[in-house]
Amino acid sequence: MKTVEKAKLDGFLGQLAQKYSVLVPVDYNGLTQFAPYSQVQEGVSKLYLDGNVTVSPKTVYLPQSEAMYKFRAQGKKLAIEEMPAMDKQQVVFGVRHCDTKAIQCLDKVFLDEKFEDPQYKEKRENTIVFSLACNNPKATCFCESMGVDRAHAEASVADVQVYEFGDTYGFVAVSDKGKACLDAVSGLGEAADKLPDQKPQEVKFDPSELPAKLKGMFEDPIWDEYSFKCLNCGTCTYVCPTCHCFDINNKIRGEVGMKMRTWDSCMFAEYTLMAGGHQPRQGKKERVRNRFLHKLQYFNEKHDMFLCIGCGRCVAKCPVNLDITKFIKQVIG
Amino acid sequence: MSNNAVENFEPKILVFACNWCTYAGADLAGTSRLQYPPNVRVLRVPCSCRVNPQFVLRAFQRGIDGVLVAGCHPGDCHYTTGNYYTRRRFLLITRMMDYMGIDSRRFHTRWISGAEGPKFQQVVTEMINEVKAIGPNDKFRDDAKIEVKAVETNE
Amino acid sequence: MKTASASDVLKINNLVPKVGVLKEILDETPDVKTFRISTPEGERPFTPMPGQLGMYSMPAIGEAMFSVTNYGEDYIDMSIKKYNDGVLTSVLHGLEIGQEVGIRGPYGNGFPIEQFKGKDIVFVAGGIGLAPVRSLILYCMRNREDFGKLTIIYGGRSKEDLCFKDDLFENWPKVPNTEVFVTIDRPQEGWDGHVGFVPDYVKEIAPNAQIAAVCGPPILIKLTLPILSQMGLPDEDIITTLELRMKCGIGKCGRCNIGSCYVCLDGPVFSQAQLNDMPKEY
Amino acid sequence: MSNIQNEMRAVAKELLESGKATVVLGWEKGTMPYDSTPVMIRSAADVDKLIWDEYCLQNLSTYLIDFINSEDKVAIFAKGCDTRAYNRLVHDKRINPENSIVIGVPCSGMKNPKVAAKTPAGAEVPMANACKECRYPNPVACDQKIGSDVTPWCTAKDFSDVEAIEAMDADAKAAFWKEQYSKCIRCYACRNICPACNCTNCIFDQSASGWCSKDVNASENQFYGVTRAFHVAGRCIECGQCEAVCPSDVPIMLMNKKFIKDIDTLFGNYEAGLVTEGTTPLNSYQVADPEEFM
Repeated sequence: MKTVEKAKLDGFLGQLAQKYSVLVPVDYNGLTQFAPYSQVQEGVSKLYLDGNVTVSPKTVYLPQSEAMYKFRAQGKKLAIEEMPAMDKQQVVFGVRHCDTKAIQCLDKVFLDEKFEDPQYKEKRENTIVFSLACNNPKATCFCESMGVDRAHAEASVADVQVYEFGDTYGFVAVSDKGKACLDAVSGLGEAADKLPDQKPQEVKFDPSELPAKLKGMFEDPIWDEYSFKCLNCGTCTYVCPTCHCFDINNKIRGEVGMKMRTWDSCMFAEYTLMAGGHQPRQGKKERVRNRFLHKLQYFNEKHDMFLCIGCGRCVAKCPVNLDITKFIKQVIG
Repeated sequence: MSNNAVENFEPKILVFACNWCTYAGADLAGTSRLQYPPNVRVLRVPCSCRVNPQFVLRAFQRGIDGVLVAGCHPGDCHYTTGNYYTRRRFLLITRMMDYMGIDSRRFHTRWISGAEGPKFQQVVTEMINEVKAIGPNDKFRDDAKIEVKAVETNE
Repeated sequence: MKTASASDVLKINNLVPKVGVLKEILDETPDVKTFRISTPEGERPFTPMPGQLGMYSMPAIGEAMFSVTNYGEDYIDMSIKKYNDGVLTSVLHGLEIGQEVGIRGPYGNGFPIEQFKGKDIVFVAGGIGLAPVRSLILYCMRNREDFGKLTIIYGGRSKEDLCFKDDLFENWPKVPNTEVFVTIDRPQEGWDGHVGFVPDYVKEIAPNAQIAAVCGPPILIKLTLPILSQMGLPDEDIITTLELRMKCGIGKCGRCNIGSCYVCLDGPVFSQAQLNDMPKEY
Repeated sequence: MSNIQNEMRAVAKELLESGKATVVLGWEKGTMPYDSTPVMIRSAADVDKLIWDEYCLQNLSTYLIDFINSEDKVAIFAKGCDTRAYNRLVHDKRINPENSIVIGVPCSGMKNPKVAAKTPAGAEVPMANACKECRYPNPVACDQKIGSDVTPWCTAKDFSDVEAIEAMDADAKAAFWKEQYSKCIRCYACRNICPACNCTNCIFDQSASGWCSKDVNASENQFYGVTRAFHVAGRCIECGQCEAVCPSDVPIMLMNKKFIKDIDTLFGNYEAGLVTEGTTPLNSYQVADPEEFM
């Protein structure tokens, strides 16, 4: 295991930043998210490693607004230009284990054999993930119940495993990309491989029966009970690391324009509203039901894994405390 | 921005003109051969009250340097009272613009009747000069620049 | 500079359309036009299976899914109904020959051809719903020996609203072992054919078929499916199509799901048996 | 506090058992100690779920919108600000006063759950921002009341935070708002919780109209923020729920309060949500309004 003293982390990240675009978790005026390390160097944001960030690292692969292609529509002519390729590999430092699992969920969708998403794939392949194990889970965390290994990050996503010990960080390369990246940094210490002490999580349950149980519950009164207080805002979906629904929009400037892929939320009326006015999911009940079932049943039927990884963001950030863990526990019984 | 760029700066001014008065006033300015700089784009609205504050914000967002909302004098509204609502609304938006850091001298509301061709000329000219002196608007802008290669058209 | 061979495996970005050119525009009815689209090089943009979809766009206006009703050596045909409050369809109807548009596809599952083979088929369609069904009818006619008797039952609001009149009255009746029944909703001067709604007409004709393909307005589908069941068709062999709001067309953007199915990816063609298993949320 | 809680349960029980109400909306304890969350009670057996503590921040009046065409008779518990919200909604004809019963609860100010989430257990948690400036802790209108009125701790509107922004120079103001609105993730929680944002069809749900872009950047976000503030100008009841639910901590009330301040200065002091009829400042006028536009 390679080591870096916490006090020298800036130097470590600085070295990486010379070769890669480095993204780190930051506190930007009270909002925690992933941002370029240059923001920290310039003092715009503060490095934030005390807990997981509010806006998950899905932004690295699926930004809230992303240009898909540009076009020029002039008279009868149409030209379409694809966006330029990434010019540099990037390093994402401090992705928590739950979020690496979330990226694995996104892979199922965007790296689907039939229709691969090249923009997503390009970012996935040119990103080196430093995944940081959590020693002190929050009261809202339930990742262990959702199948996240708290000792080892999701191997298909993480390139370097990071552990926190007292005043040092320990690094273990997991992939070749990660090893090459670590080898390029000088001044690292050496230590024997070990695991940090990790506090147990408070919320615990076994969700394995959930998909089967939920299959018969489409018309259950539980949906009225849970959905009544929902505001139909998009907070849960936007802070969720696995929610990946998007909308395709225009940005027009005269004869030229840009197609944008922007996050969308199944909580919004516009999401399913058809041009003729038909609305298949009328209100709170239908939308909450669709969201929960997508996470806990539908995705499972398609990909044999949950679309919820237990980060607890929606539990912590929901304006009305609509708690998915409470729902899960009630369904399991 | 260099001084030179500011000196050569030609502001874009958007005028929301009430159909019943200012639009006729602008027309009168034209038929009377009154000269004013070509920096204005006139958008005809049924009443100054039709101008939603969002129209103004959108204009600034998309690259306009100054906005003029012009309607009938108080008491002369074609719809009796529309311009009184306009007045309340734009007293607020002027202050909100200052609060947002956009120089409120970029935004004017004026009462210009159909007979006031010279007033239209004067207001527009003064406004262009004023905005020229302040310089281009760089606040609240959505700066997306989209560059796509030209296409050949037969038209 | 490309840093990894990321996109080399799959060079096509499925969300970025290709440029297509309108070669021909045919007026089918007062509010339906058929657009014949080629690539600027004069090639067929893609090769669809019957019932598959294409994403047709005017990039500055919008993008929507339409079924590909027919294709030829160097073109695909899409028939589109204009809706008065539909922004995109109104613009499309104003286009002229030579206009360049965006086109991507083919998407969706299409009709299960193998399942239709060797069987007597009844096709039931109303209004613009004939467009997807027509792709299947044409496929059956091109491979005539693979299929049994073809019964086509089609209805429109009036005789002007009947799509593909040449096919209905000239071409298809001449195909061996094929019957075409056409009806309009209300009596009309100059119309001596059948008058009445499609589901009733299906009941009246009671075609002897082993499999059915149904497409039309939701009310037509809703009323016709039980009639076909009563005629003894098993749920697996009653085939229909669904439609929901779509954006990406490739099962990623999320909104067109019914349970764990995405209409754009796993549909739009479903059998009655599949529909029975899905939540009623469409 | 516990007396009020007991009374709440007793009132709810009586209403449900007598059939005067079929539904009671109150608060129950949520996931964390600082979460008190809405609960819908339909059976007298469940009234013990109801709680009253220093985190019952959320306004329940807006849920009455869901019941506007319902056969249900709905009782809600309402603090001072919630009763103003109730009036606002009745004024906008978005709820049915005939099928609702408002049970007023005087409030001594709620604590700030966002601060509580970051504070170690046991430490003192400050009041929620809007509560600090509250002038109406007692219900302004209700069908019945529990507990006794408290003495308001503020008598005049406090615009010191707005004035602090006004005192900045233009560049600093623009930079401040750009910084704040670049945090917005456009989840629309502020809109959906707001009792004044009660339109059946919001312009920000119509992206095809071209009015709102789903593109998320500081400019578009601020366009959303200012537009929303304008739409609630003269109607905002200062409950501060928008700011309380914002996952990104955007100071939304600073926008709303600016309009309140200007309306007071220009058109005379106005208190939203005290009446259920008549005009609001932006749908009325005085011939003698200030004239700056000759």
